[in-house]
Amino acid sequence: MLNALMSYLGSNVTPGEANNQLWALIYVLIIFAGVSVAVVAMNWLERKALAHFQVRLGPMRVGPHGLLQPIADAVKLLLKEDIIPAEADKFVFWIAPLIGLLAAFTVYTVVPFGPSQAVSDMNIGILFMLGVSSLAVLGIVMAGWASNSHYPLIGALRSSAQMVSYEVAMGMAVVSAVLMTSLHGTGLYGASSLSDGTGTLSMIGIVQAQQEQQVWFLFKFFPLGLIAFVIFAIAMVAETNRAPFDLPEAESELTAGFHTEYSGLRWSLFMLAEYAAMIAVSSIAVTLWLGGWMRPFPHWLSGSVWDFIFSLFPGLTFLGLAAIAVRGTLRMPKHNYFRVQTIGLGAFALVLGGIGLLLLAIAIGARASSSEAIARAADSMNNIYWFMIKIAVFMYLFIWYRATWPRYRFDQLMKVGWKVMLPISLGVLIVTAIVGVIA
Amino acid sequence: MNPAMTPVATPFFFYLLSGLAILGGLLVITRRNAVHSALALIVTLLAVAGLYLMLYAPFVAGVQIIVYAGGIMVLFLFVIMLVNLERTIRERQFNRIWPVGLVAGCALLALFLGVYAKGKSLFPEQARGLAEGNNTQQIGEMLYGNYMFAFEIASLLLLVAILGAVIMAKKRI
Amino acid sequence: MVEESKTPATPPEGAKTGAPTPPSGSEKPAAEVSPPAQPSSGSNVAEKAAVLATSERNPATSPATTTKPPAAPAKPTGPVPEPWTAPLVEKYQHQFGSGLQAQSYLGQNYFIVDRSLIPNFLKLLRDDEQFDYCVDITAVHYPKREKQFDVIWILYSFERNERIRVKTMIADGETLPSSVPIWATGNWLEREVYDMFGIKFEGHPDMKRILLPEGWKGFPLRKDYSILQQDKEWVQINLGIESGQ
Amino acid sequence: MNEIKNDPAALKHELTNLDLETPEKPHLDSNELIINMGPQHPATHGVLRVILKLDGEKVLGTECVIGYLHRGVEKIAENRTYAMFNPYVDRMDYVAAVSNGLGYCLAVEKLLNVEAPARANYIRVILTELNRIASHQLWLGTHALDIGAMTPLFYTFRDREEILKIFEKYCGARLTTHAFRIGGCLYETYAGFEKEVKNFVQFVRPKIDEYEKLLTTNRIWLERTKNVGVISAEDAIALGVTGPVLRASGVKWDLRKAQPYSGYQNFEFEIPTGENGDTYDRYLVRMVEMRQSLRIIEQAVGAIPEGPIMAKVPKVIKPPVGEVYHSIEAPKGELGYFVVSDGSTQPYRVRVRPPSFVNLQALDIMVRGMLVADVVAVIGTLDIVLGEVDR
Repeated sequence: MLNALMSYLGSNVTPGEANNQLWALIYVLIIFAGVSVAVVAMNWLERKALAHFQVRLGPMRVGPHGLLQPIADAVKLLLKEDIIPAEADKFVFWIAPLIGLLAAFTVYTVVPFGPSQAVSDMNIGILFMLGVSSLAVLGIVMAGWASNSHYPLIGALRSSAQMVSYEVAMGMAVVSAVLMTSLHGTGLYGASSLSDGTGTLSMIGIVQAQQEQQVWFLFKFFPLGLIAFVIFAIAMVAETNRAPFDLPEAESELTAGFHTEYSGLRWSLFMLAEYAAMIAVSSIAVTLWLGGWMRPFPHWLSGSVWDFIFSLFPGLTFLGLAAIAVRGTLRMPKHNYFRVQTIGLGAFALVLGGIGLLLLAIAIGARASSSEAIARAADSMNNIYWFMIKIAVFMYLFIWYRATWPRYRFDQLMKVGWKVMLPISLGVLIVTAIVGVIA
Repeated sequence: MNPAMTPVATPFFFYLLSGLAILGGLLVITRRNAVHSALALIVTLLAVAGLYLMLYAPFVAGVQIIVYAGGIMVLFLFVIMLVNLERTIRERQFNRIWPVGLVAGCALLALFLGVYAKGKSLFPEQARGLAEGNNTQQIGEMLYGNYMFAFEIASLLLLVAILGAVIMAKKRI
Repeated sequence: MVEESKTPATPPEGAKTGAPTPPSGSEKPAAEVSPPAQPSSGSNVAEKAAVLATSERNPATSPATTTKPPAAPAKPTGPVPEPWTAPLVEKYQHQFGSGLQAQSYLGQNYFIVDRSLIPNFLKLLRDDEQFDYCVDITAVHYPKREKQFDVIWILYSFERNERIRVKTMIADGETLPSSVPIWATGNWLEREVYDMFGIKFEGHPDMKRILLPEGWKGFPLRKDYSILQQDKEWVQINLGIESGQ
Repeated sequence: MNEIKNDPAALKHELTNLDLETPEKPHLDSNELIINMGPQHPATHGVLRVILKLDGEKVLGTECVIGYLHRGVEKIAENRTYAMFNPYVDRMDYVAAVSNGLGYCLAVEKLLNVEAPARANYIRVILTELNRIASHQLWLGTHALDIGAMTPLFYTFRDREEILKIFEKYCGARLTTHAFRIGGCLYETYAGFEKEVKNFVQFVRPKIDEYEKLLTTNRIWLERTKNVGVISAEDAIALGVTGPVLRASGVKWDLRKAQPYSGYQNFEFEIPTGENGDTYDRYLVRMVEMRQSLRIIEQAVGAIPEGPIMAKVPKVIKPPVGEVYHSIEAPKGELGYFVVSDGSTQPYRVRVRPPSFVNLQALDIMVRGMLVADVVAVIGTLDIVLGEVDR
């Protein structure tokens, strides 16, 4: 057992490839825990950011600045009574959220946090991700059907129609990105001397292709990459029923859409699935267009000095967060009612500061000492950090959309999906192919 | 065979997946509730996708999941929900022709037994090359290489089908 | 036919919250200096006019009918509705003759019209006189009078920026032709008049109650419907509470 | 025996005028679907029940069932003295209580043939216009929320708070203010009233630009409001619709200009009108109205004359026998009072002509052929308050 554990440490291949089930299991557990923590953090961030958009404070009472609010919510949802409607279809009602969750979490087996930091590197990575994310529709449709009442059924039909139609546009955009992995073009764009290597569907392969070509696909074949990225960015918002496309849970018409009849833990499973799907879909976007775990400007500002500077970023971010927490503790009113909260926030600041220092130490250690272990640790730290920061940017976008946009009406939503997004994504696909071969 | 392709505890997974597939198939025909049978069908399809993976055809497995589980089954569920089931149940069931069904079933069974008895000799030798590494590429080359013409005709056929559906739906709106 | 014995002033019974029958005769303000022969309006109105006229001529006498001791000094007599003369009035005066009177009170002009003129007079006002906006249709209940209800149309013309009222008097149980074909806004307004007073309008697309529940018995805004009264039976059936309150 | 009756049979009975043969049990096959929106529904601004007859998403017909909030205000009026009835009036359109009070006081003053002094008129104009802005702000917040934009709600309610503070300082109440009395105003303006109102005007003007920046050129807002709930000028006049809804259909008519009351003639302000009477035009008209109200307030606050704030009105109000109809331009439309007096201390009959009640009647025409999501948007744009609809 132990040597299986240690033997893998040296290899720079994903556990799946190295056929090491133990490490694959460990990775799966890490990802499960990581995504759940991310969902909790996302829940808090969404409420706080939305509040500050809307000139209010957001949760302040549970824990310092509402930090314990997500935990309080989770406990509340666990304790809440789990009602199953009278003539509901028990079995389907029970399995629907599980399918939603299954679809949301299996996507993470292929998400490349780093060259070797992924559960397994399937050579059909992106295809697998799209396939599994299309399973989520089944969960929603079944939830709507099992609740056995008008509103959830209409909500379910609407959201599944929406997801199916935006999946098409999403697929086209993804294909145009995959095309870029192999086609380098010869004339105007074809700067690199790489031969027309065979493209790849595997996520890690795609990022490595971007590394080799020293360009993010966002900027490759200039306008095309950008257009495909924009199409994907809009489609992914519609895919997860968020912000301007959150019609199925439009409070004002259909009460709460397909999960009206759910309550308690079952309802929280749906919420978990929604947030997990959001993170999964933005990780696809990051991998395909924003160069996955690559640090920004790897080739313009190349060289070990720049590498070192960029490797300080993780530490500095955590120290920045710690500074914000410290400022929060200092500004906490002196009344002894707030004493517990100040202590709590102070401890949280310490933890953040500790992590920051640790990451700084790793970065400096990798620079100074030449021991291979620390260098690998620094590398994986950087990779994971840059990947997470890019996903964080997408998460913030999701919240920003929710604060500013009103909601699309259902027919407009479908019109945009079929009459605007699909033609453009088809066009981008065709032009990318042509440009790749000729230009 | 490069190490990456050493099968992963195949016998256990094989029996598990095929068992699931058979169980799902049985459930499809025995369940009274249409949605339950649709669910069972999804389980079967996913089990078959698992089998493809074990045959080192990940691309086919991926397509199986997308096309069947993600696409067609959603259609099935849509139809089951939108079509008013109470009325269909009241309509006349024409299952008095079960003897014909039985005969067809036995013929199929005989075919399977025949194949099982003959064993490997039925299949041409070279088909068994394992295509793990570049399964996607191989399919791509074949599909767009020497079977290009057939592929185009199939897509034309699909186009006709879609147009037919739209016209039928259009008439009513 | 005009003079009629003075109706005995009804003593104000019991607590104020009791049935609020109006303390003195109906307030019909149609007191002209020389009461023209009112063919249709009830005798009570004329009697009212006579009483006011007398009190007008010699303000010194205390307000006539209330039996309360005349504690308050003789109130300076309020404004009195004068006849309203305008080209519009002339035109219809000779066209409808006795069935129509035009008066103005405090600068607000109104017609008092016989019940028979109703549908086409209003149509005339809308088509020829551009009174294209029917502000309101309402009613007032005078239990003492022989023709108990005043039904009032308040009309407004955008071009002439002028507002007039058309009033007609109908007895209890009589119906009126609906003015929905003339102004679409009449639909809900007439439904409310029916809901509150029980005056039905023929030709109304959907003559049923609008504010009160469907099976409610009784018309609240009639004077004989006390403020605490409720349709106990409906309440028991639908809300299942025994007491009215 | 008293379970809530929403089984289809009762529903069918109720839908007599929708001329539909309701299927024995409404279920989800291809033909029509009857959906009950309300009376308890987040988007119906109070207890309004709209029965929607749908073909899929398209609305074929609607029927409004109202009366859930009917308190019999007109019956109460006949059992209260003139002054005692004043606070009841605020409870009708609780969002624009000051305008209700103004309308009632003006009607009774006309009956008494009494004119409020100049100072009282100026105070009345300032408070009524502040109330108009508050009412429009509340409308914008809830209307945008119905269509999905969450943020304007918090902006508008934060700014509306300033107005409510001024009301509270002036007459002690924020919402149902009972600020005016028959004959003028009871309370003198508190010290610093003019300064605070001036500060408010400076504070709110850029805020209105903020709302506009958020919504006016917002693509999805345009898509959800353009050509939604269209009503032509002729239909609007025929249906007796008044206020911003009528002006958005192109009819340039505002009672403050057409028949000025309580001193409106000595302020200049424009009347905004729209062209095609859709939800977007109504939104634009109300935004311009807010700015015009600010202009009026600025002019009024600068020139409040000295002098008494209460006309000579007897302690016990006993108007002479007679009947009077007087109406004002409330934020929602023409709010009229038809007061009949029989010479006693209690009104013989008070008829209130509520703008929301009449405007709501236009819902059916505006929504036919639209989708369910638009019904919500149109109810929002009509700016109805159920307290006033049911009285």
